[in-house]
Amino acid sequence: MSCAHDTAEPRRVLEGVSVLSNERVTEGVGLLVLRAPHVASTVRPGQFVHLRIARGRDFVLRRPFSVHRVRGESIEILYQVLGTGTREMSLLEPGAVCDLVGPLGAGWIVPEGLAHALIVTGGLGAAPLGMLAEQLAASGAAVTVAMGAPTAERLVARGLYEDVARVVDVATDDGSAGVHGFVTALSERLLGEHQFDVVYCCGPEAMQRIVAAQAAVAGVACQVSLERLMACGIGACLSCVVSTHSGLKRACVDGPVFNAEEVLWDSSEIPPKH
Amino acid sequence: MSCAHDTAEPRRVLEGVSVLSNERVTEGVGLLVLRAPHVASTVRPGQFVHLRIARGRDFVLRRPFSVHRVRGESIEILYQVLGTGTREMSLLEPGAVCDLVGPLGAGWIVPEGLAHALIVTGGLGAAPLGMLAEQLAASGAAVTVAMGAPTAERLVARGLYEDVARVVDVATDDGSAGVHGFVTALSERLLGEHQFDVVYCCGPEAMQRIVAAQAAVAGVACQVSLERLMACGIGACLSCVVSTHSGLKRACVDGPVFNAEEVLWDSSEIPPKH
Amino acid sequence: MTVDMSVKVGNLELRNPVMTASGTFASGREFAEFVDLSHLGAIVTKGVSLNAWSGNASPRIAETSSGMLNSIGLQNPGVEAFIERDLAYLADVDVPVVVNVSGHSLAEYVALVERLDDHPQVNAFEINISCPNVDAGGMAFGTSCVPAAQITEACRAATMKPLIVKLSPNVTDIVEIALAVEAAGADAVSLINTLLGMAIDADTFKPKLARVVGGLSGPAIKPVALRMVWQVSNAVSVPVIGMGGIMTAEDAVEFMLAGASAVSVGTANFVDPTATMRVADGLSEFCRARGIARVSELTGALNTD
Amino acid sequence: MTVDMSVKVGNLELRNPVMTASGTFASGREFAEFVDLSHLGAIVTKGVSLNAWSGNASPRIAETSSGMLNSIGLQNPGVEAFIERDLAYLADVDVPVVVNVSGHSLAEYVALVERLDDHPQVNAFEINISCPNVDAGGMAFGTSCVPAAQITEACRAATMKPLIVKLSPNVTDIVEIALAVEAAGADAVSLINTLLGMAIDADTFKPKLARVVGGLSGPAIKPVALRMVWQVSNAVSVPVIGMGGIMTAEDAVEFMLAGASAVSVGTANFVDPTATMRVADGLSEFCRARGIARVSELTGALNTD
Ligand SMILES: Cc1cc2nc3c(=O)[nH]c(=O)nc-3n(C[C@H](O)[C@H](O)[C@H](O)COP(=O)(O)OP(=O)(O)OC[C@H]3O[C@@H](n4cnc5c(N)ncnc54)[C@H](O)[C@@H]3O)c2cc1C
Ligand SMILES: Cc1cc2nc3c(=O)[nH]c(=O)nc-3n(C[C@H](O)[C@H](O)[C@H](O)COP(=O)(O)OP(=O)(O)OC[C@H]3O[C@@H](n4cnc5c(N)ncnc54)[C@H](O)[C@@H]3O)c2cc1C
Ligand SMILES: Cc1cc2nc3c(=O)[nH]c(=O)nc-3n(C[C@H](O)[C@H](O)[C@H](O)COP(=O)(O)O)c2cc1C
Ligand SMILES: Cc1cc2nc3c(=O)[nH]c(=O)nc-3n(C[C@H](O)[C@H](O)[C@H](O)COP(=O)(O)O)c2cc1C
Ligand code: FES
Ligand code: FES
Repeated sequence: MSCAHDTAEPRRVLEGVSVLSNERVTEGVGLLVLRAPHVASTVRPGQFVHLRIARGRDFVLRRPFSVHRVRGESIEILYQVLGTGTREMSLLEPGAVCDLVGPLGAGWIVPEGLAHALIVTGGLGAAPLGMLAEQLAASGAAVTVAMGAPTAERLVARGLYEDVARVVDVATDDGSAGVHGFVTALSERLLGEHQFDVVYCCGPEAMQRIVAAQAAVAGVACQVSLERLMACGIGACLSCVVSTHSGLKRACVDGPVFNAEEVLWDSSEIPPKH
Repeated sequence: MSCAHDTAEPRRVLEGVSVLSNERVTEGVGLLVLRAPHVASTVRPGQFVHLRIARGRDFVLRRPFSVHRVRGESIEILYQVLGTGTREMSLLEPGAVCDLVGPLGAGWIVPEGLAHALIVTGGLGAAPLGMLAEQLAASGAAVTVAMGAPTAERLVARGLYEDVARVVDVATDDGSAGVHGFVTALSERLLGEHQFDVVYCCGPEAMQRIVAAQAAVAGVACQVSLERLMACGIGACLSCVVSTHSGLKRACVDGPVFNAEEVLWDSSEIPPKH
Repeated sequence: MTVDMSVKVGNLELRNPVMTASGTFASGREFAEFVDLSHLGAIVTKGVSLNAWSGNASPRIAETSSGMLNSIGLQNPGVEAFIERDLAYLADVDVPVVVNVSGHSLAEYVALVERLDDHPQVNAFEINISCPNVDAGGMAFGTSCVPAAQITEACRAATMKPLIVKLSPNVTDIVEIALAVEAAGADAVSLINTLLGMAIDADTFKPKLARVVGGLSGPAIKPVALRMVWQVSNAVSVPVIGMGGIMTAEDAVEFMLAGASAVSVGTANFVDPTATMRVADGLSEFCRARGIARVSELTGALNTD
Repeated sequence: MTVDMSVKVGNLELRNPVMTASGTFASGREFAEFVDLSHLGAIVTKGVSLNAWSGNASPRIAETSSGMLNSIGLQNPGVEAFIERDLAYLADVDVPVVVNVSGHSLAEYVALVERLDDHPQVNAFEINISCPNVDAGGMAFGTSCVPAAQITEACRAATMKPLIVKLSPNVTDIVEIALAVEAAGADAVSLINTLLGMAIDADTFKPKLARVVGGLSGPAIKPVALRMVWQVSNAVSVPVIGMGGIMTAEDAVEFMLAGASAVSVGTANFVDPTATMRVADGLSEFCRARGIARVSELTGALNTD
């Protein structure tokens, strides 16, 4: 797998956007649809936008969100309500205007001739992989998905994956859907059963680390998407560093997608809330 | 005229309110109607509410506004867009919820047996006198009004006064309605022509000062309503002091209405914007 | 589960850790319609001086981003009027009273403490050596160790009641000052007073405050206040009363984790006259929800590894 | 009416007064898609040191009310990489370049200035003696007069280029430090660097920054910054570069009225990558609307009576 990003990065802009819809998906999760023509037409799977949720000086920082799907001139953000910003986000009404900087970051890399990909998601980790799954399927590649979440309802975007993937295996912490337990049990089994060209993984960092190790054992290339606190989102502030074998990298421009074997898993991950 | 406030002050509360309507009245002026049952049922003319315009920590201070009129469970605020808070206020939509502290302050005093009152307003000074004019008229007293504003359109609440007053004389800076010039020319003439029991005055402090002097010359008691920057609105912080013959008084509890002869006109007024 | 909300600040026993910040709550009367004063940890009165002070010219406040500036300048009618009006009122309220005292000179501080010392309504003193809004004395006493220690020592000699010294954040090293007043006999330190700031009206080219500069308070200063509470509480052994931008129970928790034994709610009283109760109730609920039996367990419980 | 937007900061001639605050704009390249770099007053680069520094552990930032904390800790690849990558990039950009330099010791500062001095892309130096995020050196140099003056003097001897000294707000008396560095040969002072602060997560009982403390920036600190710019500009005769929470053109006007000859936009770049241009354009519009022919007329024009 090549590590360089094959095409030139799309131009990053400050884009004024408007809210087309903002619906509750499940407890604490919403789907925000924004009219954002520039990002919609240029974004690549795994890239993100840096969203300014509210005017005023209360929120000094933007909030980074992956683009989940693109439809025409609109982009979809699947988000979890965690803190002040996402709570405010859940109150955005259709017609509201805000702005974002995007598209940002280095997305998933699709190696030449990919035939079969394994996608492993944990919780909201399903968000940044939606667009990738769609594009892989459209290109004729086989896609197998392993999804994990605390409960059946929280298997967000399951519909999207079932539409495009050959197989969607699920695991829930409470057993309310699929296997009772962690998604890492599924990925371990799937890696043993099939021959994949690449594993794409997103979810809590601890889970990504395990999947990365499983892929390494299986000898399959693995890409992960890492979350870091981000001030600028464009590579200037160094708030989002990730330790790698080639030194400190910025998650906002060198990532968020990293080649798993490059990552020095460390303690700079964002601790999960609750 | 007695200086003490005749009845016990109504209980001050922190009241959750909702926006019933918020309409533009003229360029830069709006009328906000709030559902506020407690204040509506207890407020007296000349009192004010301390409004929290937006949640979040952006606005650390509330904003004081006179109650212009009361209708059932709702109160009306006539406001001018001046700065950040009132700009935000002009964006409030019906259904929005906020909160206020009120009713606050000492209102207009109606002396026993009042027969004929002169009300003098300058610009938004028409706001805190609306409820008073209505109540005086309802009690059978004669009300004469002198209103001033930059232009005809900015003679806000003119309709209210015309409904309840015997005479409404107007002056505009540009001559677009009534006399070309300042309202103080009207008040001077009216004080010469009629015998008033009291003058009620609100407007820019420079104008109130002139009217107070005119009333003193005419030997008529005069009450003015003074604006000061207010943090607490309930007498605790001492940010709103007014110099009087009996020392520093707090505009939020000892005022905003003062007996004009008590006031030591000084430089602590809020300078008019632009 | 009921949470033990009581805390001790030296010899001062408080029902709960939530006090009022001096100058933002008068002597309580103005807030009696909004909160039950007897449910407060303590009332810290507005600053009082020996003689009447008229304060600074107006305008005296300005709003800033997440904060406000004030240059009230300790306007107060002097100690005799304070005794007659404020302490008399507080005699009927079942709440510990901390009197915040200020002076233009060491002698004034001492005379004031002596005058108030045997008054039964006074449960403790808070010595304000950190007011940025008076010309003589005020912050000047609180920004270097020697005068800070001298005032503390002199007040200490004048009273057996708990002595809290209120520190200024406008210093290079607040720990040094805290250690100096501790050595001089302070039973507790309270921090922070306001940060010296300024606001300008770009339209009129004028300062927003008549005095030009004033004290910054509110959520804007919370990070500085937390840092100082943490530094000081790691250095002194007397209790620390933390304040600066506390608006919610979580804010209060943060100050306690940083090392505060009690907290004061200041500017928040202006936004929400029920703020003290909201914070106290929220603090108790915070502990209950987490199975914390005594609120005092929060003090210094910051996990830094 | 066209407004003359040019200003002089010592020998440095700027197209307009809007500079970038060190550490918030990298060396400009990251912002080139958003603003025309050649329209800036100057680019002040991120802090550079003699050898590579890896900075502090993550998390390195935390949002606060109207502000943010950072504890980046001057992560940078060292001066050689800086010359190769950043200065080489800037060679093609028509904009004055101010290099922000840091060291763990006086010798490091001097070696750094010497290394960069004859580089044609370097138009001036900004000596950072005020970084609160490094253990050795950093702010320690900037919080007392003697080391501040020593570093200034030593750097002065190492270069003829304009020397700006960046001051720390975490001091009792910033005027004293400003006067000391002026006397030691600084051509200008810039202020303020960040206020030392801290944030705590009440949920986890942990500090929000791995380093526990960090530097507070953004609108929250503007009142403190304005006050210091006003105090310093009234005391020194060298030009003052003002910064701290500038988000809009009005904010920039306020700093100039307080005495700044030029301003720097920092945290605002994170919220709005076009902030520098927005401020510069707004400043020109502000002057035009008021018939002010030269933006430099704003400097010190505060009306305090
Ligand atoms: C590249 C990238 C893509 C992301 N995509 C998604 C997505 O598609 N859906 C989704 O729900 N979440 C996503 N996140 C996480 C999302 O950014 C945070 O949940 C969000 O910023 C929390 O904001 P808050 O104001 O509610 O939380 P608060 O805790 O109040 O925020 C305080 C600060 O911490 C930051 N922060 C808090 N949690 C996180 C986190 N997990 N990651 C990054 N910053 C954080 C905030 O941005 C803010 O600066 C992504 C993060 C990154 C870095
Ligand atoms: C008792 C009283 C009654 C009032 N009644 C009315 C009314 O009925 N209609 C109306 O339009 N206005 C009224 N005002 C003035 C109104 O409070 C201000 O116009 C408003 O606070 C401006 O807020 P802002 O955020 O738009 O201005 P900004 O300038 O952004 O506000 C900054 C700060 O200054 C204060 N402030 C600014 N101007 C004034 C002012 N003129 N008076 C008091 N505080 C001010 C604000 O409250 C805030 O604390 C009254 C003022 C007082 C004291
Ligand atoms: C209007 C006002 C008046 C104050 N007066 C005093 C005072 O008299 N004595 C004193 O020690 N502190 C005084 N302070 C400082 C506060 O007690 C407190 O230390 C500071 O405001 C920080 O807390 P906060 O951010 O919660 O307001 C005053 C603060 C304000 C805002
Ligand atoms: C992320 C970040 C990094 C910074 N790095 C530096 C630096 O390397 N050198 C320096 O002198 N100041 C540094 N600063 C301070 C800024 O240059 C500026 O002085 C401060 O942030 C105040 O301005 P602001 O409020 O506009 O951000 C940094 C600030 C931030 C927020
Ligand atoms: S968020 Fe600023 S460098 Fe990545
Ligand atoms: S506004 Fe606080 S005393 Fe009047």
